[in-house]
Amino acid sequence: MNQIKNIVEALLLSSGEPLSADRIHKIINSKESCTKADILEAIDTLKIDYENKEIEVSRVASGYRIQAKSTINDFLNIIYADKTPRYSRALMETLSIIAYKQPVTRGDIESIRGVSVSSSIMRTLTDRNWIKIVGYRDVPGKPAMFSTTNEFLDYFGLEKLSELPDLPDIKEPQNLSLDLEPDMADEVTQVSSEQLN
Amino acid sequence: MNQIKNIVEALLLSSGEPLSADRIHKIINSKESCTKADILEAIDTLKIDYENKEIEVSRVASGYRIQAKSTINDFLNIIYADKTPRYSRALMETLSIIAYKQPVTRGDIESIRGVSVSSSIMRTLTDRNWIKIVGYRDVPGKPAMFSTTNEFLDYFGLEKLSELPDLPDIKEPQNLSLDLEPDMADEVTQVSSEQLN
Amino acid sequence: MDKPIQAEMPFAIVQGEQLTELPKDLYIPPVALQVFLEAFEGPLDLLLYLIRKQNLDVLDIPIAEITEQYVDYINLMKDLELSLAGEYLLMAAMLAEIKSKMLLPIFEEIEEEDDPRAELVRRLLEYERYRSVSEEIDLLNRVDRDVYLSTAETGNYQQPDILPDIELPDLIIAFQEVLKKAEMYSTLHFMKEPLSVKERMSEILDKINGKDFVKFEDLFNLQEQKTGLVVTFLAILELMKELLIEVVQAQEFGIIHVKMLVEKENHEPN
Repeated sequence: MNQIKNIVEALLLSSGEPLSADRIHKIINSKESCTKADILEAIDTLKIDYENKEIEVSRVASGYRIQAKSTINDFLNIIYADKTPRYSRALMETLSIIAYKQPVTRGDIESIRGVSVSSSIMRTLTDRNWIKIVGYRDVPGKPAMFSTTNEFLDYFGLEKLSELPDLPDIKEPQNLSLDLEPDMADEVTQVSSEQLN
Repeated sequence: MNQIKNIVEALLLSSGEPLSADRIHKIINSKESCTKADILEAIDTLKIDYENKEIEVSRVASGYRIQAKSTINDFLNIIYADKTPRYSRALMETLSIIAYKQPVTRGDIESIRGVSVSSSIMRTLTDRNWIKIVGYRDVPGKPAMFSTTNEFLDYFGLEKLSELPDLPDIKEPQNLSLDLEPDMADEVTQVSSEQLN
Repeated sequence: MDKPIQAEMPFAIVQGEQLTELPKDLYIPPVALQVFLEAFEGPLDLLLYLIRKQNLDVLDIPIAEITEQYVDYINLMKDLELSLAGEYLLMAAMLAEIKSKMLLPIFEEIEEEDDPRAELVRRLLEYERYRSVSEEIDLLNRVDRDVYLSTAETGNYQQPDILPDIELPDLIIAFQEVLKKAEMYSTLHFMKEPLSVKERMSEILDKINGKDFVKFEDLFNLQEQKTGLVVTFLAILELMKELLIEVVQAQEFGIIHVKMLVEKENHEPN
């Protein structure tokens, strides 16, 4: 059992990407008979082992990974000084629209941002494997529809899309002084037509 | 002391590059007072800690790093086997044109696909021993003519080219014939030069 | 004519004095201003900045004021010869349109119509939602900035050189794709002859010769495939370029008419 824990640890450290419990099970089981429960137990034991250490097991969208605890970020910042990639506001806005409204076309993004989407931003997002084409919309020109990937969630340390910050509520332009009444009238009409159906 | 060992471990795991004892000492000493002897002792203790694990501390030219023991190499093979690369559509199309239309020049392939053929595709196919140069066409520039090889047939378990499946239900464009006669291939060249005019 | 003059918004205050236009003798390094102006992510972003800067309510934008300030910025960018994205000019036009609609006398019936600002407000609010959430996402713990992954080298492990596998059906599918594409090209090639632009130009000239005006849409034969329609359109453009015909539209969204610039009879000797 201890042996399985050690293999899981070594695999998580050397796989170069997060590994799900299923995947770890498949990999180890191909050589040494083990159950998925063994894998989950090994991961739990690792978590306990690491409690007093400066590393931790974290769970993200594509699986488990091992990372440094933020308590030693001050030291690591010295090593990584200035190597942190920066992303422009335009890129973050584009990425946010794709994340919350997926699947979206470039046209959708453009109509929200009010400016054309630069190809270099889409390429950066694709190269980083944060977005991918998931289909083509059935309208003239068959534009590609983009969604975010698990790697996107991994990068931001999330397990699923629902963990993203809440999108602020729409402040309804109904409050515009001029069209308060017609809107109320519309609502009444809708209700009555609904009742008819 | 235990704390220093844990920081050294986390730094070695997360630095992304080997760290010398001097460098580790400088980094940790910037926040927490310690001696270089403390660092060396921490590394020695880590080595003992890892004896039963599947990772080890190794010393390389630029310092210390943590690596997986070779005992888990079999598992790593499985992880990397899942990452089998795939050939691009451009390469597949190029190969199929050479297979069905051989012998062809790069110009022939370009005029059929409507885009230029990248040198890296031709190199990949040559490196894989799937295509070879079988001669030079007697036109200005003496372009090389490519054909598929016996290794190509072997790869697909075919004995001869005529065993390549016929393509049903596709209306044959007039300037593209499935015949493997060289004079037909010449026609392609003529078409492409017409298109240039 | 007397009319109240609206005070211009100063864009800078220097020693207590408000500046409403760039002093001619003041040298601002173009790079500095460029950085400032390029900080905007588009017309919506710039508008939100103008509105927020003055603590105005997005839901009740003083459109005249904002339009003026917006245009000031646009002009500033133009003065500095900064390349201006077309979207900025489009927004200026939209603001002007809203402004003119708001100036229309309000009759009872019109009062019940939508506020001309509604669409702009909707877009501003929608954009602001994503802009603000993108700032939150920017603050999430991310790899290489807030989270450092722990990895072990695979020092004595030689990653096998794996070559991609292909199956025979993959190869056949690829060639079918090639054939489909080639078929497309050959069709175009084939169409080129019967539908040459030159020929179509003569047909159009024949059609409008001797008539005052011909309706633009009458020049198209709807029985034709798309290629045919495109050829007709190209022919019309070519005729315009060669100054043989004139295309006029009397009013916005009105019928487009085509007229010969020089009557054939006058043009031809005898």
